[in-house]
Parts: sequence; C-alpha cells; structure tokens
Amino acid sequence: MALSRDQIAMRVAQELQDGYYVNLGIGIPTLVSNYVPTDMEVMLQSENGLLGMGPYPTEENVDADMINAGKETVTAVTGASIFSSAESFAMIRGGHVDLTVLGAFEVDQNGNIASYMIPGKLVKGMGGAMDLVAGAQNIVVTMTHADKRGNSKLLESCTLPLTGVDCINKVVTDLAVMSIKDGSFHLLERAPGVSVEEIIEKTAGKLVVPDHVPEMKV
Amino acid sequence: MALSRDQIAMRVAQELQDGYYVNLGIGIPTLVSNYVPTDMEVMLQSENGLLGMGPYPTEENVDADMINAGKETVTAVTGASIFSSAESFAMIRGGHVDLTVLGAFEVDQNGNIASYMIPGKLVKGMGGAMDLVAGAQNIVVTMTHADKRGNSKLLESCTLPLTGVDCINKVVTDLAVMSIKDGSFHLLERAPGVSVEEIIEKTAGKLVVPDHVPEMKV
Amino acid sequence: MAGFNKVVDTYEQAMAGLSDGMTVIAGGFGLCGIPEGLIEQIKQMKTKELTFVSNNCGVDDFGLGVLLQDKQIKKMISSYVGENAEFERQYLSGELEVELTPQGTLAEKMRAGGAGIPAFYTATGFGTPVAEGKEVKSFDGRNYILEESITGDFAIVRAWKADKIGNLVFRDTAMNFNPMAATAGKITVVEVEEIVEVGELQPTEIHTPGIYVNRIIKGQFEKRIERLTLAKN
Amino acid sequence: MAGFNKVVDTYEQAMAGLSDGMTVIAGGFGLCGIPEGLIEQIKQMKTKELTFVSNNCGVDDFGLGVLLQDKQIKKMISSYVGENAEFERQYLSGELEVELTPQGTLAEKMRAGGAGIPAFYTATGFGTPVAEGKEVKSFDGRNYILEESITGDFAIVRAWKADKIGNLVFRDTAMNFNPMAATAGKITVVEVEEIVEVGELQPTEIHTPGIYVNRIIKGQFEKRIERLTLAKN
Repeated sequence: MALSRDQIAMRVAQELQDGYYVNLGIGIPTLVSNYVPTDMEVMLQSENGLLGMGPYPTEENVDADMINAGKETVTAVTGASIFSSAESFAMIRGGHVDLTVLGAFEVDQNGNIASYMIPGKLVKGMGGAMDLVAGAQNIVVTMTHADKRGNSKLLESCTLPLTGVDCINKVVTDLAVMSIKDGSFHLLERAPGVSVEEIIEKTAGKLVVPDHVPEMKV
Repeated sequence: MALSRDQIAMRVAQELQDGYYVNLGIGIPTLVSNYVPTDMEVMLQSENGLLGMGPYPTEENVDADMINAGKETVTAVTGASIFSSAESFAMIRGGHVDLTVLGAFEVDQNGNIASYMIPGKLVKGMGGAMDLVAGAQNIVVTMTHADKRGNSKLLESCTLPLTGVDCINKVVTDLAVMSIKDGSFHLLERAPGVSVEEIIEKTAGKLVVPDHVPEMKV
Repeated sequence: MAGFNKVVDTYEQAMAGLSDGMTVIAGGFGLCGIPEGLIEQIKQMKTKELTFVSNNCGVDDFGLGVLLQDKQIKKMISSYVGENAEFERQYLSGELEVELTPQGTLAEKMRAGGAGIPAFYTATGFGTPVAEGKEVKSFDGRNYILEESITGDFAIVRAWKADKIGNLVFRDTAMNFNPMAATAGKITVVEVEEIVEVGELQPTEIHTPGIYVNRIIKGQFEKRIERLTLAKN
Repeated sequence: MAGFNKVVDTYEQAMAGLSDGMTVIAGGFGLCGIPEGLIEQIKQMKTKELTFVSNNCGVDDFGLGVLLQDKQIKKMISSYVGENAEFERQYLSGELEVELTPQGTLAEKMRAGGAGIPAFYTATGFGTPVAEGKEVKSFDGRNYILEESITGDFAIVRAWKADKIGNLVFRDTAMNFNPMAATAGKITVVEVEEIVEVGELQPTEIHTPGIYVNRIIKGQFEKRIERLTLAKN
C-alpha cells in the first residue's frame, strides 16, 4: 500500500546519521523531525538564520522574533546559533549541511528537479530552494510517485522550469525509494505491499530494477 | 622650511571632519590621531578588525589580543566594535570609511600610487594597502616631496609597481598640499617659508600653480 | 557638534530625502524583523515608483503590502512573494514588476553591494530561469552563474538595540536580512526597540558596526505573527 | 554515540590526517590569535610540502615561522610576510614560493571558499601586479578583477571560548582571520582558551556556528606580543 505522509517521513528519517546537520523543507520534510531515532542527535538548520531549531513553542513561549523558514513560530534548542541570512546561505551554499530534504513537482533521471513554478499559475518564488539544491551534497526529495491524475512525477526530463540541475541523488515517494545516477533511477526499496510492476508503471523515466527489491521498513 | 613629520600630520588633521570614520596607515599617518581638533569626534578604523581604536595602553592594560593593523598594542574607545578581517575589508572595500591616510613611495599626476614594492629589495607584501586605495573615496597621501637624493616622488608616471590606479585625490608633503585631478597635480598650499619655485623644482609631474599659493597653517 | 549621534526624533527626519523612483532595501523575513514604522512613514509620504529589495512583500494590511494600495511600488526584487491579493492583482495585470531571486543569492547580493563586490559567481540557479542572460563560467568542472550586487538609495532596517552612534544588535531570527540591508543603503535608517548607552554593547557582540548606520529612530512594534504554530498538548 | 561532541584530548587527534602536500588555512594576524599548539603539533609531525594560507608567517621562533626551519612549508599565500630571517633566506633562494595577496582579498577569498562562491570581482589590485593573468570586467564604468576563492584540506583556528558542539566566540582583535578560516577547511580544528557548557554561549552572540567545526582542543597560549607599545607617561 502507498505510504502516508508520515510514513514517507519515517522512511526519510532512516537517512539520518548521528551528528548530521539537516535542512528540512516545508511539508512532508518537516515531519521528518518527528521521527529522529532516539539514540541519535541531529541539528536542524532553518535557512532564515537558525541552526538548532527546536519544537513549536507552548503558548506562553511564543515569540514573534523566533520563526523558521516556513514562517512558523518555533523554539531553539540548547546550543543553537542564530545568524544573518547571508551567513545562513553561506553555510548552505558552501556545502556544510549534511542532508537536505525537500519536496518537488518533478524529478528526472538526470537528477534535475522542478519544484517552484507551474507556468500559468501565479509564481510565488523559489525562496531558498534553488540555493539548497545547489549547495547540498546529499539531497533527498520527498513526493508522491504520481500526481492525482496518475501522471508520473519521475520523468525522463522535467517539463516544468527547473529549480536545479544534476543535483538530486535520492527520491523517497509513497511507493518507492530510488537513487539517481548515470542517467537512471535505480529502484532500491518498495513500499510494503506495493509491487515492482506498479512502480515500473508509474515511473516515466528510465528505471533500473534489480532482481530483488526489498520492502521498506517503516 | 620643510615640515616635520608631526607638522605634516597636523596639516592632514585639518582634512578631518566631525563624525568621520578614518583609517590611518603606518608611519606619519598614525601621528594624525594626536592632532584631532578637540571640538571634533572621529573614529579610527584599524583594518585587522577594530572600529574605534583608542590610545596605546598603560602597562597594566596591555592585552596581546588587542592590537592594531601595525601589530602594536592598543586600546578600544567606548563604543568600539570588533569584527573579522572579512567584515573589516567589507567596510573598506564598500567605501564606508570617510578618509584614508597613507604613505607612499611615489604618486603620479594621474592619481596612481606605488607604495608596497621596490624591485630588487625583498618584497614583504601589500598588507591592506591595495584594498584601502581601491575602497576609499577620499585618500590623502603623506610623504616627503623628494627622496634623500633629491629625486621627486611626485611623477608624471609612477616607476615602481603600483598599489592602485587613479585613486589618489590629495597629497600632503613636507613642502606642499596638492590635489590631483584631470591628469595634473594642483598646488593648493605651501609649507611656511617654502617658495613656489622650490615646489615646482621638486615636482616631476605636471603641476598647475595658481597665481596665489597660500601658506599652510600648522 | 553632532559627532556620531545618529538618533532622530521623528519619522519625517528618519526618511527625509526619499523620493520617487528610488531603490529601497528592506530587512525582514515575512513579517519578522520588519521596520514597521519606517514602512508606515513611506506610506504617509506617498512616494511613488519605488523599487523594493526585500525577501518578501508582507501581507495585505501589514509590512510592505500596505504600500501596494496606493501603488507606491513599481518593482519588487524578492525570493518569495504573493501572500496577498492586491499583490497578485497588480502582478498579473503587469502593473507591478517582480524580479524573483533565490533567497541565498538575494542575501549575498546585498552583502556584496555593501562590501564593494560588484558581482560574484554562484551555482545557485544554473540551468534554471534565473540564469537567463547571465554569464556562465566553469570552476573545477562545475558551472556557475555571475550575479551582480545590489545597493539602495535607502536601506530600512529593524534592530533590537542600538546605541546612539549606530552600533546594532538584532534579536533572535528577527536578524535575517537586516544586517546585509544595513550595509547596502546609501542612507541606512534603523528603527529599534531600544536605544542604549554607548558602551553598553560589548565590542565583539555588535552585529552591525555603527559605520553603516546613518539614522536611528526608536519605534513601537506590533510584531504580528504570520503563522502561529504551537506545541501539541 | 558521539552526537555533536567535537572535543579531542590530544594534539595528535586534533591534527590526525594531515599529510604531505596539503593546504592549511590558518587564522591569526601577526602573532595575534594564532593556534599556537596546533602549529607546534604540525612541527612535531614533520609534515612536508605544505601550502599555508595565512595573513602572515610569524617570526623566526614563533607562529608559522617555526615550520620554516625544517622546510615544511612549500608555499605561502599571505598579504604580508618576511618578519624573519629564515623566511627571507628561503624566499630569495627560491626554496619557498610566495603568493602575495591583498589583505582584504585574502579575507574574502577564505570567506568565499567557505560560502560556496568560487570567485568574485574586486577593484582591489586592478592595474597592479596582483591583476596579472586575471580576468578584468567593468561594472558601472569601473574596472574590477576576478579573484578565485580558497579552501583548505585543514583549517587551524584559535578561539576564546567553544562549547563542545563547536560554537565559537573570539576574543577582541584575536578574531581577525579566524572566523573565515573556520569556514574554509575540509577539516576545521580549533584550539581554544576555554571550553564552556553547551548553552552558555548566547545564540546571537556566537561568532562561528558549530557546523563549521570538526575538532576542538583546549590549548595553553603564550600569546607573545609582536610590538609592545605603551601610552606615554
């Protein structure tokens, strides 16, 4: 069965390692913070200028001056640092963040990503997404495998304006975990109960399928 | 009579204005801080990362972590800020310093300056001088009008490797105050008792001399 | 003798000299850390044809959004816009020009503007619509695009504490774009929560040295929250 | 589980992995704010053919100067060098390569290296020997040269206080090049005067966030003064 949003986040959480600095995008990526293994420490970077983002505040701790990149009120963990947007993106652009998780409209077999603009609709802007995909060495994209009409979002070539080129290594969808290299998607894991055939059918880009495709553990 | 080093500094101090941020180079420029008019406030920038440099410390206040760009022990005035070298030169390169005073080997009629390198001698480096001359809008060069052999240091074209091009507006020497514009030195003032003829004789570059050349007040 | 005292008493003095067609760099991220009173003063002044450089454009009735009603803004240079209806209307009708700029590139353009760096290379945006018309150069086998810096006729900044000579400290994530904005204005105006004695701010804890600041005014801030999110239970 | 604890107990651990031919970026200005114990450790390791990026090269018997005796340094990238006799001898004999770089350009090259900016334009050095072989471009009628960024295999840094997760605070003008150096090393090693509890450093007062730091060691510092100057009377 296709994974829920929380299950996708749980699977992405398995990509974390102890001591990782992690930037989580808006939406499913944000949920990943709920599933950090208890024997592990990670620090969350929020691109508006906070390293060491903590949970949402209680009502009495709400502070308009303490928000995250999604403009939500948050707290800072003990040991957090706060800095300017230039410093924050120096950190991101300079490749100092260990893992970036973000959503997308489309990803293609060459690691290109389209995530900020649907022509004909109002363009609201790329925010920090272009910097994040250009700066990170290690990016996981989370999204549904296909759109509501059943069209694949894993393409031979992105159709929408790009957020970045040749930058995505890994995609976790509601159906599968795939790596991207050498111009192909590589099927690594399938969602529990989901058949390899369904994944093949819903992947428009070139997909390399090994003999054995294990089920994800979520 | 030719001015002493302190008299040159006194004359340069007349270029100060209330509220100026000023960078003073090593040598005669440093002496300028002794002649800031008492009805005026200026703040001294030291390019190793100090805005608001104060006087030398007393013996009990010496601190190895508090030095100026000449590596001398100094103090900080009340209201000083301390920052990194990148921030310090952002300030300098960005044109935020109101006045820069520095020494030179040669200056020419096109506002070029040579101050860091004599071929054949050991080259010790330009330090911050190239950034200072490129960043400042308002630079005063202090030097003797001629070298020990009587050769003019105010040239048609610098002979030594340049520190910067087309960047010097004003020169204060032991003999004269000159501005530089339109490819010429312009004689503004002469040292008390120094004749216009002597200045003309010791200026190798093109010198525009007005009918009346007032004596400096030092 | 004024010396280094940069405190002004009125918003009129704070924004004196702003005129039609100027470029204004504004600090703030969403509604966080914005110079509320300076924006209101610009609204009062009815200055037109302004270009604003700001990460966002506020909401309908708060932040830079309030300047849309009288069509004071000609152009926005931002990374993320469109949290309000009037913005959308003016944008779609072509009345409002928008130059979308990646957030990190925007921050760096402001910093570069203040730091005398006219342009820099970044991988951000290579191969995307952002790269259109820009120079591309390869370093160590990777492609980068050339981005030019930004400076403004004015910068409007919100800080937490200032001393009267313009040394600034920002509060928590209200810092955001404010330090870079402060460096990039020909005239930098800072609206602060508190004016403290000179010497009260420790030299190494100052975020923005006073050299960048021209005018300081003590403000009153609503500090509206854009997305209130609370811990469950 | 190590988590974010970056404190090491020995200088051997601090500099583990340094090998012949590597590039090391060092903080410090003259003898102020230099990582004394890390330099001594490199001397003990007898690592050769090193390139050092540092504003200066110490004096004969202190700072980076001590690495000259065993000819451990192949190349210096600095703004001002030659405060010692052995340096001069090796330089003039061609044993030591020196790349003179304007001080502000050097600071910006380190910052750019850490910030993922491969190159930037600056007016500094245009028309001088520094510009030789570099691209020139005009912006708004002024000429600028293209300068490439610097990164190192290691960065060695001196800080005042660190918490165990690597957040740093620098003391007075011992800050100088240290914050940029910290961002530009593949492995950044910090020698500190004091290790404090996590949480003791205020989030907005941290000069270098821990993300840039790989290893921390508590040092003992001589803090030699290069030019003692005292007030008269």
